[in-house]
Amino acid sequence: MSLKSYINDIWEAVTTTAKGMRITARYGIDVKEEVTIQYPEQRGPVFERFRGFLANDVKTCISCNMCVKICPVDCISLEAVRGADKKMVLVSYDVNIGRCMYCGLCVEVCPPKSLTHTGGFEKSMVARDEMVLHFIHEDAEVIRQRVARQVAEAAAKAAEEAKLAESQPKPAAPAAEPEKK
Amino acid sequence: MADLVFVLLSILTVVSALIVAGNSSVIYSAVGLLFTFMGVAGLYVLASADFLAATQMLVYVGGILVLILFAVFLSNRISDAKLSNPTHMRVPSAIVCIALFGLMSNAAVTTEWAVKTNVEYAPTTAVLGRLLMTKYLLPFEVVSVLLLAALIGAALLSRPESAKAALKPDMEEGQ
Amino acid sequence: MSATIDQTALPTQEMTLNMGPQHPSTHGVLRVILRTDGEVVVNARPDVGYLHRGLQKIAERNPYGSFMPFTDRLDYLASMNCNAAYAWAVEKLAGIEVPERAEFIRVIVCELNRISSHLISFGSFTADMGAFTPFLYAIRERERVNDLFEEICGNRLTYNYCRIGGVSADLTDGWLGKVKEFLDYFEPKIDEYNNLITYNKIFVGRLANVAVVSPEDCVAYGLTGPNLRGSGVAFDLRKDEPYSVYPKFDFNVCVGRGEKGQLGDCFDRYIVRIDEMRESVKILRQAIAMIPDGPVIAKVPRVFKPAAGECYFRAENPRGETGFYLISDGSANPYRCQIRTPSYVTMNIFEKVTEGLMIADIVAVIGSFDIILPEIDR
Amino acid sequence: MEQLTALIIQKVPALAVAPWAVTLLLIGIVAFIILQFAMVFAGFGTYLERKIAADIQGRIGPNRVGPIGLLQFLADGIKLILKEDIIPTAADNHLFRMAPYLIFTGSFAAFVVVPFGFSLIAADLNIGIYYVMAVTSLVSIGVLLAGWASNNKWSMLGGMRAAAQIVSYEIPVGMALIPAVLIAGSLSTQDIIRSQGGLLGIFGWNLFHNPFSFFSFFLYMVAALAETNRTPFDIPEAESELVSGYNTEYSGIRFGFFFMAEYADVFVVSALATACFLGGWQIPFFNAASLPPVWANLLSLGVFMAKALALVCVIIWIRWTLPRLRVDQLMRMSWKYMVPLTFFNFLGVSLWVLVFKGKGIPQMIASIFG
Repeated sequence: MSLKSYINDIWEAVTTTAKGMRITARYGIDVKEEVTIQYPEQRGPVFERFRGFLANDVKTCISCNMCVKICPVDCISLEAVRGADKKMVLVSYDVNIGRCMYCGLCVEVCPPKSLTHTGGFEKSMVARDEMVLHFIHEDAEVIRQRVARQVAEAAAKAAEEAKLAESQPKPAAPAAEPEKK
Repeated sequence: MADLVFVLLSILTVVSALIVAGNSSVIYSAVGLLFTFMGVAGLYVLASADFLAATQMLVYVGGILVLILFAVFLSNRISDAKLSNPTHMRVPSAIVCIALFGLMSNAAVTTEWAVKTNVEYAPTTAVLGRLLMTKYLLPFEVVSVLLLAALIGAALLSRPESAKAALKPDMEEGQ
Repeated sequence: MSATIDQTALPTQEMTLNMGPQHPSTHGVLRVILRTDGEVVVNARPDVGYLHRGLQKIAERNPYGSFMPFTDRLDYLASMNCNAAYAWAVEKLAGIEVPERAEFIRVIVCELNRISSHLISFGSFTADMGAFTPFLYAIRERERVNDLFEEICGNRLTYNYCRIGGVSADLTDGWLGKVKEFLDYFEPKIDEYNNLITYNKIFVGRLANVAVVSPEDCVAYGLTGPNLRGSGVAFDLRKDEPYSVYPKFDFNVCVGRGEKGQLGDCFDRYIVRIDEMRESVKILRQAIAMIPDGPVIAKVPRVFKPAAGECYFRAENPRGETGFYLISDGSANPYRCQIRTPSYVTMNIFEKVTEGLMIADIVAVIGSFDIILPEIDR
Repeated sequence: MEQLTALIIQKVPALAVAPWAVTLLLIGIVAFIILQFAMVFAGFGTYLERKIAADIQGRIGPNRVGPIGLLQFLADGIKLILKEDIIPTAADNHLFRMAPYLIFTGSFAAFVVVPFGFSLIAADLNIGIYYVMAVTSLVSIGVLLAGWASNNKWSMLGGMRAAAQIVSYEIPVGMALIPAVLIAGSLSTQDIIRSQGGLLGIFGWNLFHNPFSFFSFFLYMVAALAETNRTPFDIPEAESELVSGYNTEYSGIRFGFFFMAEYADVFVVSALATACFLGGWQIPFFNAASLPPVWANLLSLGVFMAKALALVCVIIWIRWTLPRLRVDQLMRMSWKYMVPLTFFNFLGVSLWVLVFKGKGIPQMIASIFG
């Protein structure tokens, strides 16, 4: 090791250190460089396309099962029965947000666009079953019975109408078991 | 008060020295040695030898004890938590120890110590420095040369074999 | 200057050290079993598999489209690149024509993601070397890329933006302007990083001449990406096996130059990433200027069943060549999906290059190879 | 201390029965004050470190506990005290418990000779600087024991690295301080500061005494950084290699002791640098002795703390800029660069003092202009 390279080593170490320290000092002094967001009080922008918790507008949902089929992690479970007006009636629509990976595939395939991502991302819970979001708050059995009753009533009504029409006695629609998905 | 401190320091020194000798774990012995050194340093302070006390700490604690610990760690399995030094030849060593103890205590009791009545706590550093540079210059330099020789020897010994082999022709040429 | 100590001189007992799977600088759950002689590593054997999730099997159990979110998890620092690579692979398999705007969008997001991935690589590498501040600067810049991505796809890490036949949604209004703004802001920062840390004497001392990989070894062990280019082999799939719209852009392939030590040392691998960020900026500027209008997704049937056959597609990802080998039996799910990930291949050479280094160098080697664990274990 | 005792006994003659008790009490009080200072400084040091780190990194730093986060260190301290003190079952119980105290004692004992002000010093030892060097050697034993007693290989490596580092850097640290000792002709910190007085203002400082002492200051700062295990020489606790080094297995208040020792070290290093090179408590262009003692002490305390804290800030600033060296590079730096350079400086200063009769450049210039 020659004396020149020895001194050069020291010189390089000093200058490069000084260079770096000048940069950090500039950041240290410049208050405008602070980028931290004080989270709960200050919030960053929530973009329109932000993929937060799933939310299903159950009124427009047509229970087509597309979301359940495409979901790669099976976090959506859906139960529907055929209602009196031949449309599907949701019995339960649960999203397990503990499983959900917020990929957004279900929202994309939803035909009536009833399933959406909300901007919500804050949630804390103490038990695992709280991670399952229920979108139908009524008890499933109650809905099932109600729909069955409606279907039965509709069938009875239809049968009565048919009887009233009287021309040809048609066999009444089988109103026994509601169709299950 | 000074007597009390003296007694306390003596107890510390002796007890920790006993630990050094008696404990079967090398590490515990080393730690005992640490307290022995500290006790001795305290005794130096009581004897108004402040520079010597600091040197005791610096050289023995900071240098020699660290070296001892290093040597213990390096020469044993680090993962082995139980480092022990088994005792051999208890009877002969006991005889030697007792004889030595008798000799020393006899010497301590029979010697006529020159007692300084009025101890003045004065800094010694300047005096020491002056003496080392004037009256005791020759011994000082001789010791320095000895230490230097030891240093060079240690550096040579710790060289890897290949470097030593590469070094040899040069040395022979030099001779 | 790499620290090797003559082992013959002083026979000492070796120590087995377990580095990881919980260790701050193994970049995840990598476990390295070190046999050391004091501080000098005699042997370092990587033990992978702590993050195995069976992604290839998952691919077989899902329809082609539904596997897309899982590619996010392949290399979570470059999700866009993995998304796009998978999409290109499926499109090659099924022979789908992708609209040009979609290709441009893919290239733009891929290059943006390459920047953000290299930023993390740079940042975590400097943090491994003990300088924590550049790491936070890198994170700060990456945050802006994440904001850009969040605006177009709604997520910050696992984007799932590409679709078979295009991308999930068109760019939002003014997004390209924001990208331009970011590039103008970001380009001077690279020089700042160089001044702050790259040419710092200590940093160079830690990297130069450490873990030298010769070009021949690189090729023999199948290293790709910046790790290969760091050894001076100018091989870049974007140039040498061009896909998508890459042929339209003018950019250089950055290679290591042995600037501070031997060719192929940690410093070369590091500096290649820094240089690549500049090249990505160059590509992005051209792509923004050239992007055409039009649809962003081709018409793909909802129940997508490519004809029976097989294909292999490889793309130049930030960490190297990511390849998807797909076999279709005509059904809606792939019959087999084999993923070639660069980090996994890189780990093969790890044991060879770490011999005789010091423990601190192991950290440097892991950082300079820029491995990412979910890619190794899939 | 004896004078103070005599003074108190003079004022309150009833205490004359047991003068040693008064002395003991006084020692206790002074020790308590300095201990408190060390603890508060450790807290304040963490706050300063975090705030400066945050500023440099474009963050905000602690700002929740108390005004602008000033009470954060209290929260941290309470947390450390309340935390469970875990001792690994495989660890060596006694040594594991003892090591933090050794380290803390080593760092804390140095405060005895820190000259806080005009006459504010716990004990103006005649061997001041040498004493600091001596007591800090306890730290190396402490870290070795801490590393070994943890029965963790990573801790062990950290302890060995730390001890090797402290032992090797003790030489350049001592050698770099010698110029100040040579110029003052005394090892006592107060004497060294007094030698830098005069109405030359900041040019009375040893820093500007001659070119060799100027470089000595920087060499001292670099070597002292290494001795306190701060970045870029923090290889014993390198968090990216050894996780945390010798204190990996420690928790609770025992970890707190390591922590306090670290910041105490940083302060002692800065204080020594201030005392030896930056004029200590000397108020520029002003003679402290001409003031009433209370004011002189307060003013000089303020000046001393300002200088020392500025150095602490520089140390923190360096920490958040530089990467870390490797073990062999660290040792190479000590033996190949620091030791020769400090010896060279030592020689230069000795010659300077011999040739120019201890006069510094500013003094010579001043004498030219009358």
